[in-house]
Amino acid sequence: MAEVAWAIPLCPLVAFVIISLGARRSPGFSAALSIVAVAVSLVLAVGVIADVLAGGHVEQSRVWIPAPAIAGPIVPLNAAALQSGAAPQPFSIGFQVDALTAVMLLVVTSISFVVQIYSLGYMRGDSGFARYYAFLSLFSMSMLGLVLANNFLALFVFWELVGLCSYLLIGHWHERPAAAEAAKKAFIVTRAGDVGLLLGVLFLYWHAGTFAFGDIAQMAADGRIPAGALTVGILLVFCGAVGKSAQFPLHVWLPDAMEGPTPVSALIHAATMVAAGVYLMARTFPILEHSSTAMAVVATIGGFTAFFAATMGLVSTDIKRVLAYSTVSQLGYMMLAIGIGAMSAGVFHLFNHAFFKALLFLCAGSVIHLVETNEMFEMGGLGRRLPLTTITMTIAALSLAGLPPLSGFWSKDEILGAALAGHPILFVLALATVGMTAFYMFRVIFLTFSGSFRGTGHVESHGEPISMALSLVILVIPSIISGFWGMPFAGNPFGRLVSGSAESTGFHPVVATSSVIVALLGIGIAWVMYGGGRIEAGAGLSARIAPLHQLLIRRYYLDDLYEWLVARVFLGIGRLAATFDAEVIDGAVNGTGALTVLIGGSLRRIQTGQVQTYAWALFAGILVLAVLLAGLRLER
Amino acid sequence: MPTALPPLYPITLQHGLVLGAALFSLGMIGALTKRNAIEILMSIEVMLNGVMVTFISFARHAQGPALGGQIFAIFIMTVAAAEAAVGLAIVIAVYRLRRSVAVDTVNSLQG
Amino acid sequence: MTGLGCPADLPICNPFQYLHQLVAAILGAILPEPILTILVTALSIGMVTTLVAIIVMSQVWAERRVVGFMQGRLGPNRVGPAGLLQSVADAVKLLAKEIIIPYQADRGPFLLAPLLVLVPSLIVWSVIPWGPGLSVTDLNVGVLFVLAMGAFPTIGILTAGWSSGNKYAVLGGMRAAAQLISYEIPMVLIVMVPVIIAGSMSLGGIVQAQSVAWFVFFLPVGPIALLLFLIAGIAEVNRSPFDLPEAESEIVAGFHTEYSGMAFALFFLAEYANTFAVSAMATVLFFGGWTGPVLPPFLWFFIKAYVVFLALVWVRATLPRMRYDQLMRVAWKVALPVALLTVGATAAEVSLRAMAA
Amino acid sequence: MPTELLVAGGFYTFAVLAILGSIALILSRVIFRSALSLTLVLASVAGAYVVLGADFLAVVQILVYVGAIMVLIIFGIMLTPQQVVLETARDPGKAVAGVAVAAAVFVVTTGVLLGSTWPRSNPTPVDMPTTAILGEGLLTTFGLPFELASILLLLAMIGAIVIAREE
Repeated sequence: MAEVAWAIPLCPLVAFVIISLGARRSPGFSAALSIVAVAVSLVLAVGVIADVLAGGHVEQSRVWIPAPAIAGPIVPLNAAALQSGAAPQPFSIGFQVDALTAVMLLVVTSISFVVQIYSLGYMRGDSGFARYYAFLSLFSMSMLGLVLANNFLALFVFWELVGLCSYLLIGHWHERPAAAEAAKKAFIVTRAGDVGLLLGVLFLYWHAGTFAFGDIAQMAADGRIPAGALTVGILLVFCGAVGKSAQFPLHVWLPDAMEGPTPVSALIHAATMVAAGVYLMARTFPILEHSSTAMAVVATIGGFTAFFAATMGLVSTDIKRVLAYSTVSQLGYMMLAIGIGAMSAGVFHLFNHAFFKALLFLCAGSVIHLVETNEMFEMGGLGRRLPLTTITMTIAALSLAGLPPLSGFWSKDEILGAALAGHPILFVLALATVGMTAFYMFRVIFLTFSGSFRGTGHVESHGEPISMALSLVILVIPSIISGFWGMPFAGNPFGRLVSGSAESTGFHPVVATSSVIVALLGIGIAWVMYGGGRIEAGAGLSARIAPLHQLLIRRYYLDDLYEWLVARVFLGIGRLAATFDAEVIDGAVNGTGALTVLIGGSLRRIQTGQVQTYAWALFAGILVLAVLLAGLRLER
Repeated sequence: MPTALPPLYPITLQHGLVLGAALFSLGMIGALTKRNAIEILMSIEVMLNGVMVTFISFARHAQGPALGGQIFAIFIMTVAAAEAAVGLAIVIAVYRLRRSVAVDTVNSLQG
Repeated sequence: MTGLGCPADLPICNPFQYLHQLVAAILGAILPEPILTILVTALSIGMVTTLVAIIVMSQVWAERRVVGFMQGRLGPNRVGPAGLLQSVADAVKLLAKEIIIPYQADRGPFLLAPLLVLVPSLIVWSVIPWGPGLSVTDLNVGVLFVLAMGAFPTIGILTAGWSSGNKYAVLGGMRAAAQLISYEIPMVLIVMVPVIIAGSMSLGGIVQAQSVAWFVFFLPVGPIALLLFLIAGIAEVNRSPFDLPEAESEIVAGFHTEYSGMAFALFFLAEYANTFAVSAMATVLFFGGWTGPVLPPFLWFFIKAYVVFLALVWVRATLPRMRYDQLMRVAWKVALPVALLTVGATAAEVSLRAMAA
Repeated sequence: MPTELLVAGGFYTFAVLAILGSIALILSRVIFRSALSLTLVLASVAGAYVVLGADFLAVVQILVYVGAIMVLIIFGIMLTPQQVVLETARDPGKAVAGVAVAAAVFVVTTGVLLGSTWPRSNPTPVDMPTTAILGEGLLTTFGLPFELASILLLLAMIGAIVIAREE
């Protein structure tokens, strides 16, 4: 099955093409087509993972641009690389299937599948229904292609496609100014990171002469790439991951991306967009691990982001924003894991996180679908109206908080254990984050489901639509059990599969105990403050620490800083450039035009309008040419 | 009457080429000095005939039975016929418009 | 090679060879070789020209008599027995008359025009095979040569029309030119039918290809091709019902309005030479040329050609003159498409027969 | 020897006639006489073709040029009747310049033609029926140009009709 892995992204692509070409006239058919396509991909992905479990590994490449076309001065390898015998390889495009890819395929196809089913109910009656499904298909295709790519070049192409799709989907309700703004913000902010990625890819090619992950990793292992160059290159690549996975300081787009439809948020947060950054770092881990500096940077940024985002999650009153901060925070965890060398733990967390985060979003969507607001202070008491949502969301929140035996516990524990082994400061940060995560998640649960309804107007309880309910039920299962795949008591089969090593990390009783205690503490504080849907205690506390609260509410003023940068600095530079363009460049262009007119005006006098004069000039010209050629021949 | 050309042949390639060049140049004089558009067309026909003589001389003296030169002459003839048809149509249209076929009165495109 | 019933040693059966032998016997000793050949050729051409002149005189008489009988009158019967010498008398009269050159005329072209019309008509006769080996020369492209020679009279007629300085002459000349150009196209196409069947453009080759069956019996295209050939041929030589260039009811006498005396006689001669050339070509292309039993080949040839000529006379006596637009419509909307189809059908039939064989 | 003389005599006769005709074409001030001179040129060139072994082309030359193009040109002359006589080159400078360029072209061309060594100057006799060879060439090697030439003719025909048609 792994040999035909290339067909996995092809199915959604076909669906996208057919919908774009005309099936969009029928929304129902478009949706069915899209769901069937992703279902086929899901089946194929299951087949692939079965193959991989049996030890399969496939890598196929095909030449895209042959070497002669890119040889020579166009792609200069640096002198050192040339001396080490590296020659420019042809640009090839290909796919590979290993454990990492297989896991990602499974995650992407299953989450896409569930989200698409969920959207049947959530998006019912939307005017852009078919378009929405077309872009969902394209989104899935891009992400699947991304995880299948076996070199940086192909990866970059799909990387950009993912960015494009997220732009299109976040801005699905583009007639809303906020959605359009959010889409632009997501696109532009991630683009800032993408510049780094592109530079990093080119930089690595400059030194290694190839785009293939495996080849570069091999050269890095052999020490054929200078250590400094390796660090610079991989950190530039990490810039892309920072943008895509919303790490500090490029995290600002993700909370705003909540303007998109909630299922899209689920997809972005769980499987496609933000997972791409973590996947990229996991994929390049064999390169990364040869640079301790880069490792330290990745770990630090990851740990800091985890903590930093969690603090902002403490105070947000928008249910989806809380989830968004939690995503940023959890992604920080994953980066932290990769940065400290526990790559498989990071991927494991990504795997588990995908399911329960998707579930959380779908539950939030269910709530929002009912009350038509994101503000938690206008909810409350929804537990009786949405019993299924309440149960599933509570399970997902427990999983996220890291309580055994739910999936989140196992991966989080593995990461904490790895951090404790060598990075005590990061361990402390991570442990604090665990507590904050538990707190803000249960703040959400209490504010939403318990107590009485605080909003205005009458909310009609109609329960969850069948497709949405089905999706929740489907997702709650892996949210509970997916952690067992990486259970240390079972020898951590997941970790061994992904990292490819035989040894497994052991169980850390101390770490597990402390993290569970901290999590329970967080839940307890949440209960004390918000239990039963009360909001007064929280309000009182925030009034007492008003400056800090304000800092968190204003998201550390980072967005304001960026806005100021854009409004003042960039626009100032832009105005300068505009003036330069209008005065100097346009002046030169206009001057050229004026000069041409001037010359033409004087030259037009030789246009007598007499055909015979022209013919005469023609023959005279031929004559001169003939004489010149004859002269040349005589000279020779 | 003999129907096959004799192998001994006093007329060389250069004879035909010089005849072609002479016709071409004479036609050129006509094309450059005549005022009547129809006369210019006729002069151009003379020039084309000069070219055809050249091609046929080459065909006569070239190796092999392919006769590429004569085929080129056929194409030239085709083009000449097309040129005459379109040229005369233009001349008649211009005459209808301006009551004149003198090329030096047709100078609307003067710069 | 000789045909049936004509021994090669008889001078009348092989006149050119006989002429050559005669000249060589008399003058061979004095004259060097190229001059001898040129002389013999010139004498052959003279012979043919004389023959054509005699034929034309006979034709003029025959046409006038036949048309006369067809129209219920006598025709010329005063000069000589049954009016046989009428043509001679006409010729003498024309020779004796003054050639009037109008004041407005362009003298050189005016005098050149009749020659431009007549000479090519006579040159055509140098390739028509009277009998086996009986032509001045048998060209490989004989058929095309005949058609090409047919192009010069057009120029001659236009020259006559323009140089006369007479508006009727100009109109007649332009009519003639338009008519000739229009019918040239179906003519060239239809002549390709026998060429395709025979696989040769040499007139002798075409005749030999008909030793088994005449091409007019090459069904179904043969009769259609013959009909079209005769229509186009009549139009080419400006005979009734296609004689618009000299339509006396509209434009006096067309392009030769201003011609008199011998100059007019030359046009007259050319017209009949051309008419008989069309008959002869029809004989060569469709009626097997000189092939036939018992009689000497050249006799067969003249009999057949004369029959065709009489058919043309019949047409002239029967049909009224067409209107100009009808003439053009027939050429472009009937003759041309039918000719194209016929050529295509011929090619198809020939290749089918070749495949079947 | 005798045929040699014939061939040479034929070629020189036709060549001289063609050149004289061209000169008459240039010098004549009456356009119709120019047209007759052109007819002479075309017929003489056809004769030269016969000497040069292109019998089919000679016949086609007469058929197409004399039978069609010349008639068209004379038609054109007759349809533009107010221009029967036009002063040749009102501007003597133009005439001098034209003749000078043409003469220079002739000198240079002839110089190049005579000064070059041609790969094969020895004449090879061609079997006379060139028609078959030409036909085969036109339908095989030169098939595409042949079709293009047909399209060109068709377009020229349509174009001529459209341009000259009276509204």
